Amino acid sequence: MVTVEFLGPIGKPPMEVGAATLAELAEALKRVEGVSEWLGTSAVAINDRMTTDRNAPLCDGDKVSILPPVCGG
Amino acid sequence: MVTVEFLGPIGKPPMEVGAATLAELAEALKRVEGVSEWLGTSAVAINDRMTTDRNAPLCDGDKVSILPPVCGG
Amino acid sequence: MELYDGALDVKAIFGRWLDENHQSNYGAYIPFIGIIREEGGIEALSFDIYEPILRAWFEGWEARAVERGAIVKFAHAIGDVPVHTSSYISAVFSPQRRVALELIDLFVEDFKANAPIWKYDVIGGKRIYAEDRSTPMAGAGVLGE
Amino acid sequence: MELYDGALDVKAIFGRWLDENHQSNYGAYIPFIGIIREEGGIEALSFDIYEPILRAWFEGWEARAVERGAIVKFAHAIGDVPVHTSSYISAVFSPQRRVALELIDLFVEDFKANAPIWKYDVIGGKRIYAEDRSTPMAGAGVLGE
Repeated sequence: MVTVEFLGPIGKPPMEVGAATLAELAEALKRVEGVSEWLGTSAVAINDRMTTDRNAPLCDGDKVSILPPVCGG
Repeated sequence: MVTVEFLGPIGKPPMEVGAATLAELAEALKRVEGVSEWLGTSAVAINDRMTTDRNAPLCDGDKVSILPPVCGG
Repeated sequence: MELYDGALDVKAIFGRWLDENHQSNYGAYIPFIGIIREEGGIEALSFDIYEPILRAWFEGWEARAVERGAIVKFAHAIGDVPVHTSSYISAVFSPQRRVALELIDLFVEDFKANAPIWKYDVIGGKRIYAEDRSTPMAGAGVLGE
Repeated sequence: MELYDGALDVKAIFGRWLDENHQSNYGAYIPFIGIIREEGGIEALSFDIYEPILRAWFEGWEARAVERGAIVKFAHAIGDVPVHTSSYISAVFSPQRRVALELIDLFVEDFKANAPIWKYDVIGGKRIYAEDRSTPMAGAGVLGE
């Protein structure tokens, strides 16, 4: 199981999901209401490192963060 | 007669010169030691307005300023 | 990197950064001060920050600045920041004018685009995500399609 | 436009400009602070200024800034300015970040190139024209040849 955190305006509590890669996690999150619509514009970090690799493997206990569009300053 | 002021590092006191245009003034200043070497790199103002016109007319009482290379900041 | 609850004390931060580098022999110091504009009926803006990734982002910038002999600084607010007060200060110190002018521009623009910070309008006490002013981070959409 | 004898009081000037524009609804304030670097054995830099043409130059810039909804400010020292102190502060206030970042760069570079200010190294109490760092103003050479 990995823990998925939804940052900023997504406003969802963390979820535990079983997934071996980011691609598998994407399949699972697509079906979650209030989350699916953010996937196309959100960036992703595994254990606080940004990644753009859909094939990145996930291990038990990993933390995946979903970062929606930003506007600092 | 016009009054010619030498600014910054030229370090000369003002001179009174008879000249009807900037071109005539240039002829006169070319022969002044400690001034001639600054002419090629200096900008010029007549009565505190910058000019790049060598044919600019000069009137009695005009003030011509010679501005050598700058470095503000 | 400095995070504060609510509006920044601009003069204190500006002055402290100046003092800290007093003997560092930098020739140029350029701060960028972001101030909340009164517009669209807002009483404040509000900010969420994800600190671990913000820190990593900033460390990348510190390394890039050092390569050019410069240093970068920033302070940002968390939570509500009333109009006419400051939510954000960035700064560059550099021996050279050109490096400082180039870095402050790149740094501020990349901050806007890639720092993990979320902005909300505060109107009538309600917090509304500033969706129209927000942009996907570099590499966004990995989980899309 | 503010001219001072000797080093600038950076914090006072920075803070005053901030306060003056507190209610002006500008979203970005970018000061550029020039600090005298210790190099080449100097104890200070020293400056001559020709005020009438400096004022005209600055009025041109004020007009250009207004066209973009912004304002420009500057303060400069006259005479000796010791190392590690400030001789020069410029600033831009603008509603928009991009305008402010673009203007501060153009303004500072044009100041360097065309403000009628002459710089001298002060070494052993002697004032030596900084010829190698000085550049002819736009339109220089009218009296040449």
